[in-house]
Amino acid sequence: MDHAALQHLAQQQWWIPLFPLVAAAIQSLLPRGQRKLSAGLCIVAMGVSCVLALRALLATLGTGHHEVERVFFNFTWFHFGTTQLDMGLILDPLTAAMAAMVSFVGFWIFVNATGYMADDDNFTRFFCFLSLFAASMLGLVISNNLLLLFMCWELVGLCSYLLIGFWYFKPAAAAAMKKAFITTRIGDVGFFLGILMLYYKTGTLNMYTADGNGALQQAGALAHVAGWWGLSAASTIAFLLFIGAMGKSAQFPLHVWLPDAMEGPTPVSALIHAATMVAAGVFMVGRMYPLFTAEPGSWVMDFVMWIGCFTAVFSATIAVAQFDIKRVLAYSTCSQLGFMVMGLGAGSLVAGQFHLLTHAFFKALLFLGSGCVIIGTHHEQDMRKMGGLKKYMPITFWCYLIGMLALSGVPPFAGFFSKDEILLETFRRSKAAWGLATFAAFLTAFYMTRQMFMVFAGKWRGGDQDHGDGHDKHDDHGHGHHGGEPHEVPWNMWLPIAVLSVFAIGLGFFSHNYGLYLGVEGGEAAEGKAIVMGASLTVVALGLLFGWLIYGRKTMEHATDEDPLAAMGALFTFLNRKWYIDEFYEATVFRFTAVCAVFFRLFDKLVVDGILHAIAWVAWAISQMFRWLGDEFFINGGFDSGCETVRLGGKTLATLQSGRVQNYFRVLSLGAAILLLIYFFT
Amino acid sequence: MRSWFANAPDSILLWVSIAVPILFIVSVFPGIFAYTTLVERKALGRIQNRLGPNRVGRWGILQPIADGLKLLTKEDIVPRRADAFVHFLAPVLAVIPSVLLFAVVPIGLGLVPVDLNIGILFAFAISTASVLALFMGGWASRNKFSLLGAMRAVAQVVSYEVPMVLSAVAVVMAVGSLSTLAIAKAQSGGFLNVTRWFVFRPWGLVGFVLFTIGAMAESARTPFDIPEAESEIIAGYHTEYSGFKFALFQLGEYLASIAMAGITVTMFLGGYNGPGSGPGIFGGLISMFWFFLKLACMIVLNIWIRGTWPRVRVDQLMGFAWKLLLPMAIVNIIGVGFWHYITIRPLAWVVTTLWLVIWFMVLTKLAATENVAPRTYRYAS
Amino acid sequence: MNIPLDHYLMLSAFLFAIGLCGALARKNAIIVLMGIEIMFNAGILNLIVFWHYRYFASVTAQMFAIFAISIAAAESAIGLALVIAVYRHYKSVTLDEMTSLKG
Amino acid sequence: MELIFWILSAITVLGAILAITLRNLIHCVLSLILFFLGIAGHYFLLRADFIAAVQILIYIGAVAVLMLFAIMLTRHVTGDEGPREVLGGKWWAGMGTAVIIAGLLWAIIRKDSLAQTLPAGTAATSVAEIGKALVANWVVPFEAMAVLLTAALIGAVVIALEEVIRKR
Repeated sequence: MDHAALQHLAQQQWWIPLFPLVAAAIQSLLPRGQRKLSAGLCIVAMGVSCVLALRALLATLGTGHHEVERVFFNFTWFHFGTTQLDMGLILDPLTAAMAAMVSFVGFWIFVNATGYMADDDNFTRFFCFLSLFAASMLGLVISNNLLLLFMCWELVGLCSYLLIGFWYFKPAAAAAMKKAFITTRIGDVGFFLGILMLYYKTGTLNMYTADGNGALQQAGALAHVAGWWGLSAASTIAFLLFIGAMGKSAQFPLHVWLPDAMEGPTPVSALIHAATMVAAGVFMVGRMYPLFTAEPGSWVMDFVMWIGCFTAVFSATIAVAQFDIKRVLAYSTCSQLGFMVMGLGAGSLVAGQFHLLTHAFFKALLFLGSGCVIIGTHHEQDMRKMGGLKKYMPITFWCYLIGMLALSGVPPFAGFFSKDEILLETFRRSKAAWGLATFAAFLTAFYMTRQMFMVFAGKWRGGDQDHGDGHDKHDDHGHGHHGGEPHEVPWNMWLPIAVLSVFAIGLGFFSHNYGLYLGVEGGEAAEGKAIVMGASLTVVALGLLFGWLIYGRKTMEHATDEDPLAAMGALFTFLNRKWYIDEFYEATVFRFTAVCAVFFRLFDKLVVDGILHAIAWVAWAISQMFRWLGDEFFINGGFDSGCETVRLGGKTLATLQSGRVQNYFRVLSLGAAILLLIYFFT
Repeated sequence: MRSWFANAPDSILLWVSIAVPILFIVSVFPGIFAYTTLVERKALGRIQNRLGPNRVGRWGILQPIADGLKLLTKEDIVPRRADAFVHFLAPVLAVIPSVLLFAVVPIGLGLVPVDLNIGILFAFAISTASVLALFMGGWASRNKFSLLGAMRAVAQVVSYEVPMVLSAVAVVMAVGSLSTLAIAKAQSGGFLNVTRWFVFRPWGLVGFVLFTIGAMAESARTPFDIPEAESEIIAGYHTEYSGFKFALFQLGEYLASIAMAGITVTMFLGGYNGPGSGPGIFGGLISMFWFFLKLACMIVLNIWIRGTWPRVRVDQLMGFAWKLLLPMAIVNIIGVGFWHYITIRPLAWVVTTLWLVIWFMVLTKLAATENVAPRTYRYAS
Repeated sequence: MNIPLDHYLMLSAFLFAIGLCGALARKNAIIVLMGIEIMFNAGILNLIVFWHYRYFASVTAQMFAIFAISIAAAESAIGLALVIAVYRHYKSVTLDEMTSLKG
Repeated sequence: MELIFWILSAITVLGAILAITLRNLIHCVLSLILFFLGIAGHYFLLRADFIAAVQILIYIGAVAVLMLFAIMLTRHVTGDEGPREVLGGKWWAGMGTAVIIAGLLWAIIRKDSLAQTLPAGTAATSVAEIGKALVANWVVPFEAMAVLLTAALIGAVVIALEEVIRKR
């Protein structure tokens, strides 16, 4: 495709988010009974978006040049006095691939959701939010302007808030929605600071402009401008932006919201974990990559890598000890996001972004699969009460198996290639990080095997009585009948996972092409390739083996059985309670706030009130003293009135806080008058 | 004649140019008011199958004068505990805004007392002020029914003000000016000076209907006369008025109604435009003829509606304004936008008409109140 | 028209002072709100006066006046709603009787 | 013209003074309307026609009516027994401050060289210009105002409704 045609296509990019957006707008007005219309509208809109995104993808694929074809279209949004605010759309390989992925995966998630939510009363509301969610993510992907990106970013946050708390009548869901919103908001502060600083330093929020003065085009120049903390401006901005990405993509200190987000309906989890919310952070880092790499040798890249690495290992360990089927997947998402971030930090845009794409497919597959399992077992989420589902749900089983193998990194599934690429890049950058990441890969294989055996192998344990463990968070909406035989799900639920599993198998083979497509040279250096590949193959094999040894040879008999790993004792509890991170926050941040509150209350009570009371008390004490010392008959009256005067003084002081609006106003205007006097006589 | 004017000193010209319109307004429109009452009584009589006034003069033609004399000579009663000053002020203030309204009504080609560049806005601003007179009258009488009537009047006028102004916005958008003269001018031309009247546009028709309803409600005419509903609150805010003060209230109300009719004519019915209107003395006279003819038609329309429609309930009144008229006025504004931006006329016709019709159907369906329980008649069943 | 600028400024200063006096000295909440409205109006009058005498070609002052009037309208709506709410609670609109925040 | 200015000023000041001194609240509001009218007249005199119309429309048509309603809703409907004590306890503070501010403003006006400025050009700003400015360069404040008014509308309703909801 020639440049002019691409340019035209870039101008038309806004159609992609428009369709889901319009669908959401229409659905917000639909009556609750219009379930078919609502779902149909949503799916059709998403399908159209998907077609458009694929067309853009094909167009960028067809360029065939070796250098990156990047077209953008900027326009003025509005004037603000003398300054103006711009908006921009972009079409480059990064955007095109991402938009195609989001719309495609989103489309199938929507299809699956029609089955998952079939019994819910608020079906139309759900699809309205879902559509808006997809629209804002697509808007984020196509924006060539940080302001637009930030707006869509916040919209994504809002939609996740609404969807996580979709069953807001459940206290856990209501808490989770708030947690997600507030935690990501902490990161957003950093992001916003980064945007402000970028605007301050470059004077524009457009990433690329035709005259070469876009924010990212100036990254090289920014590397020579001083920033904060001894960094260059570029690195400082990159650091601040990365804080935003940490919140959104659930990196270590700010990861706490992601597992709790499981309180939302499962399609939402799939959407959040695969295509939209968490992808936004990694995508943003990828989009802003020139800023990250502008200053060679700054610690920001190392910081990014180590955060990613730590998150990868840390969440993988937690995932080992969870019993909730979705929670295992949630921590695995955290871990995989850690891999992506680590890849980006290690200096490879291609590795991080490619893993984002492949991961989106198989994680969506896994989540939708777990949704199928949950529906098939009548809203059961505790893996201990499953088992033997292979017999009852064969299609789900095979698709889930593919997803699991892809996530574990078994060749030739997609996860193997993308993860391997990340490990290779990390190996070049830091051997220690590589070692940890390989350990995380081992854990990944292990906990996925564990999950497979617990859910699909052995015999059906759902008939057992509840054992009140506290882990079972049933969805007690709709028909909450437990204990029936599991059954296969309807076609609109298994078809999406079947389609996605095709991609989970095949997508990995394009890793090399993707690198070329993004216009990044290299990736062919053989140094360490054999070691890395050998190591990762070994650990994956080990992971599968251990998984089989511990969970496969002898499957659980009863839902009340101890987990074999529980033999590890305190360590297992430690992992099961997620390293006590929530408790840690509870003990530090919340406690700190509470202590502050108590302190200030005491301050108010002791110091402010105390001074007044002290005045009165001293006066009272003095008067008492004199009463004892002096002759009550002679000087009683005099001292009484003296005390009275002092007490009145205290009272007078208290009346400053009279609670009368007008008194405050009077003082205010008196102050104004004094200011005027000063102005007038000087 | 002309040369005499030309030679006259400037100050005299100034005063004459100020005095003539004022004299015209003060003399002609109260006359129209007087005979409107007569026509109204006659027409209502005809509708109710009776004769109406026919004793004073031939066909009762002197009836208004007799009425005026009667009211002038009647005893002026002020309730003992009333707020005498406000009680006195209210009827006076009721007339002033109504007269001021005529300042921006063009009664012929170029014949407008003041060509303000904010003409329409001025009209709305002034007409809002009239509600204060009603309120003052109701409050100062120190009578429950007066006060209730006043409160009803205020609520009603404030509610109907909104759709009325918004339906006028459509016209203002189409013309691009707030001046009444410019609005009238924009409707000249076309076949026989008729086809470009705004009422012959889809949005104009909707605007006309909305505006007429709003104007009727604003001057508290039946079917929107709940502020003075006899069966409920005696006579509303003018329960305690008699004699000439009562006459002033009536005068103000009718003048406002006539002025609003004049503005309706100007905005939607082509103003002074009609076959034969144009520049020059003759064309100007014809233009005046058309204006007053249309004004008469609007007045008759008002009377006709009054004679044939039952009074609405309070909740119906408010629901009608906020649920149907207001959204319809907003939809109409968007319709004008379509009209403006679609340059292919037939397409614009189709799109605008469809837009308005569809929304009208949707809104009428949404605004329908079906949850009102059927009325029970305790002693009549 | 040859009225000096300072006539207008003095007028608006007077009005401002009158409004301030009303807002400070009267006990009735509604009158206090009225006093505030008077002060608002005095300020807006200043905007228009300076526009007329100094920046006649610019549209900025009128913009400010429009926005100030809108804000004043919003403020009085909220204020009066508060007065009504307070009245429901205390059965009074006398400001001196509302001393819940007394320290 | 000067005569008109003096008449208008007298009306305005009179209205303002009456508005804050009368005992009867309704009379206060009526005087306030007089004051608003005077201000609108000043705007006409200063050739800000649009602002004058807006002043009448908003202040007299909306704010004053709102105040009348507020008075009606916060008193016994027909009985208008005046407040027992018109002035607040610290009335002298208010008076003193107001007088100081008035004097100072006066002095500042005398001090600055504003006295002999003559009116500027004659071309009035047309309504069309104002409209265009509102939706072009001033669109952000305009939209912000829209949001503010909506928020105020909802807020006012919520505040005034609160007790009713609680009773249910």
